[in-house]
Amino acid sequence: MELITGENISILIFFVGFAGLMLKRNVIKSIICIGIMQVAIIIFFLSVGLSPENVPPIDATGLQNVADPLPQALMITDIVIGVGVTATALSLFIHMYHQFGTADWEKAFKLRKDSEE
Amino acid sequence: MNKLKTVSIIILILVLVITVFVLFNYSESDNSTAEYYVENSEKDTAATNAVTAIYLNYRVYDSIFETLILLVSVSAVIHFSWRKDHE
Amino acid sequence: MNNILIYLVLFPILTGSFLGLLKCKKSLKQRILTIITIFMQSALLAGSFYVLTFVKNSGTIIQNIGNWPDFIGITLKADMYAVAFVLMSICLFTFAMIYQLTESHIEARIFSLLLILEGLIIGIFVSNDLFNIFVLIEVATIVISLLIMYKKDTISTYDGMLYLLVNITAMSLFLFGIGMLYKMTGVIDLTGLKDILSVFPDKKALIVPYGLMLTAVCLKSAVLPLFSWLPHAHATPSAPSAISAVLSGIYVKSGIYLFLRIQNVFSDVFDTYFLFLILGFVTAVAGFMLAVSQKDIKLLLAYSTISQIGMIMMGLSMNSVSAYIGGVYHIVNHAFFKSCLFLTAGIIIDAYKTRNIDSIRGVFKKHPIVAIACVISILGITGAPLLNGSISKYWISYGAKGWAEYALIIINIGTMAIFLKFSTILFGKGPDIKMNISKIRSLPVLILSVMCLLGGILSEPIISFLFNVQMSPNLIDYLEKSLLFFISLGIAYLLYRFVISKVNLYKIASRLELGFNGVCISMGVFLLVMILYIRVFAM
Amino acid sequence: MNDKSFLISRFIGFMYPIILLIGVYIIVNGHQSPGGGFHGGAVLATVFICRYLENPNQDLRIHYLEIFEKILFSLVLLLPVILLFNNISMNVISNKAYLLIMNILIGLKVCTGLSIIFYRFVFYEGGGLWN
Repeated sequence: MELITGENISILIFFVGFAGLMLKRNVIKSIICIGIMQVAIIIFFLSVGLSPENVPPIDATGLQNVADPLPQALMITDIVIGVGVTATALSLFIHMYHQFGTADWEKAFKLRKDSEE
Repeated sequence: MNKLKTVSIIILILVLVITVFVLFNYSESDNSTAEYYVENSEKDTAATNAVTAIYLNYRVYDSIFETLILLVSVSAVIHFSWRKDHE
Repeated sequence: MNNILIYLVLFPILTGSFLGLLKCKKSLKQRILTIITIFMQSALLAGSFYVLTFVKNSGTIIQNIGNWPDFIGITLKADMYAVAFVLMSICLFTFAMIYQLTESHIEARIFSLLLILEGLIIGIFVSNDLFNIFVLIEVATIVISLLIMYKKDTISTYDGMLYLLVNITAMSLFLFGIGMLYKMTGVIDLTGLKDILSVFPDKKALIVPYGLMLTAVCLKSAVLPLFSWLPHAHATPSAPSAISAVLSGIYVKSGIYLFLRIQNVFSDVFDTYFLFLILGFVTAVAGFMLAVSQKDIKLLLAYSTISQIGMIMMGLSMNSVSAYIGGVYHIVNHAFFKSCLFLTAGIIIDAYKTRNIDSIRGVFKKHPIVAIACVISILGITGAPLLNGSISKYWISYGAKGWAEYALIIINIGTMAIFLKFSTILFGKGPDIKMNISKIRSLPVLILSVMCLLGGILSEPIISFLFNVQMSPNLIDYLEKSLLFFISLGIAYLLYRFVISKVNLYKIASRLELGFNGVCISMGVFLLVMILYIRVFAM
Repeated sequence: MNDKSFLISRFIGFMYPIILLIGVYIIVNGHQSPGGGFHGGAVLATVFICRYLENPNQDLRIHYLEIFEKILFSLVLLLPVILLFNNISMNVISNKAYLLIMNILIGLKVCTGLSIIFYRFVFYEGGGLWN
């Protein structure tokens, strides 16, 4: 089976985003990495059972090898969730930046621990 | 210590990717639900675009929570972008 | 009334979104809010009782929304456990709202968010569609991250940011698992998945989606390596105590409920009971060790939630019916006494204006009602005889085999050590500050503690009412267990007297806390360990 | 702050109706051609963003938009509950009308939501001075 399919690429991108989450200490980069994982999931869903000669599912009641409409509908929901989550996370980050003065996870963590004592 | 941490994480990620690829050989599914949507989405919901038929008629329960998430994230943004001189 | 399940979910969300528009004078606003909440909660209670009786005599309701054929639309499924949890969460939300009504400064927005959260939690308990559960949990995450940081003066954005980002990554893993499952089976519905998976030819391919979904669910229900985000989210200074009661009492339970549903779906494919038995025990031990070393009251309660969840996880994965029912009944009991403890902690913090456990003393003298409620719920959580904690712990240990029995005793001793430390705030001579606690404020707390008492005394009728199962503990065993209770109480007292109050555990505990990268690394390691364990042992 | 630049306002004056037209087109026949409420709403939100580019100092009255959004949400919630869940007999015309109305409601709601988020970000974070 050929190697470059939608699923394999999306798995790679997903774990690239996951690695970014683990390695990067900047909060904005973590939010971007979550966005990358979101995109990987969307690619994965859309390439379920996809072949080059698929026809878009519009006005295709009798046709052959039509693209599967269900993942596309689910991904509309997932994109809007991505928008909502990123907007909340960014506005929260601005608040956090003004409170702690740093965009670094470790520094913010130390500041919060000192403020707790 | 930092160097060790990054190297170990990169190894962890590589092992994860390899295991996912190795274990990921599977049989394609005879996708019965997809055929149903394509065949009679025009009949049930009078929408030529099957995707709109799904997210507005078959799975409208999801779309309700879809719009709810927008409403809640808007009120979250308004709540978090509070300014000191606003009160 | 065939689609009552939909109304149960959507009705609070509709009133919640309208409530946000309420802009009027303070006294008028308080009256309107009380009327709306009382009307709403009584309607929901009546609806859930109707559904409970309906399910009791005619089996689980499976309802396709819009009556499409089987796996086409979204189906809602209300079986015995789901309806019991819905009833539990509705009456706990009622107490949280009554408590919130007596707050000094009332805003309509917090009630609208509470109602929306209530509708979402009922939706999570009742839904039978994986993608729908994913959407509901995402909306609940954003609502909770807003509720956690509600008080703007003592806002702690770090905990809220950590909570939001960790939960969003967990749910991305969950969605990736759903995608893989959909690719293999073409179905998103849980019942459909269960039938297809039991005859699925290639079991090896199922390991990765199962591992991904389990990591996400274990993070939501705070299993060992993945729980360090939970206590600070539940006990942030900027979260009103009604919210932390709701979070710790109910929302964590939706994580465990998800664990139940996914284990149920994958039960004929893999058996990971042993793994979760160990994970539950280790979580419980880590939970009570960290709880004992906390200085902040609410943090102590939040960490003790984690140790209780560890015990529930053990009960659920002991592969015996009585332990399973014991675990589920402990979920219900834990919801009651933990939210009662959180509400009392809220009252005490408002009265004493401090959260440090060493500087609060003499709660008994100041206001005895709250102290009595506190004592009853402490007895409940430690499993004193005649209280609901002892019944559920009795059933979990009834099903325990071999080493699990002793593990439960160790966990119980740990819980007692925590609440010995917690009960030091009750006795002794407190600072003479005037305490004006409005009667209505201590009402919900009192009713909750009475419910803990009732849950213990008439436990057989309650279990048969909630779960349709006849379970009556035989007397000799129960007496032996209560004897064991007093012995372990003595051990816990000795442990507390000589070890805990001497060693400064706080320094050790605060070093163990993980930052955001740490949680993600533990998520990756957990995923890898899960996949390898299933591949080698549980095939 | 950044004052009005001549070039942008001339060009936006020209682009403004075209974006509006595309947005409305995507929303209205969402059930025939690829598109629908969510996509069209996002395109319509750019109309509000053009308004910000037009005169960056003028804020949007967020309060009314919020009320408008909540009313739209309750309509989006009530319509399927009334029509679909109580399985009223729906022929072709009423189905098409239902889809059209739902698309328009969702489109307007997404447009108001995104523009509120945009204005809130611009005026209270970046633009508005945070002392």
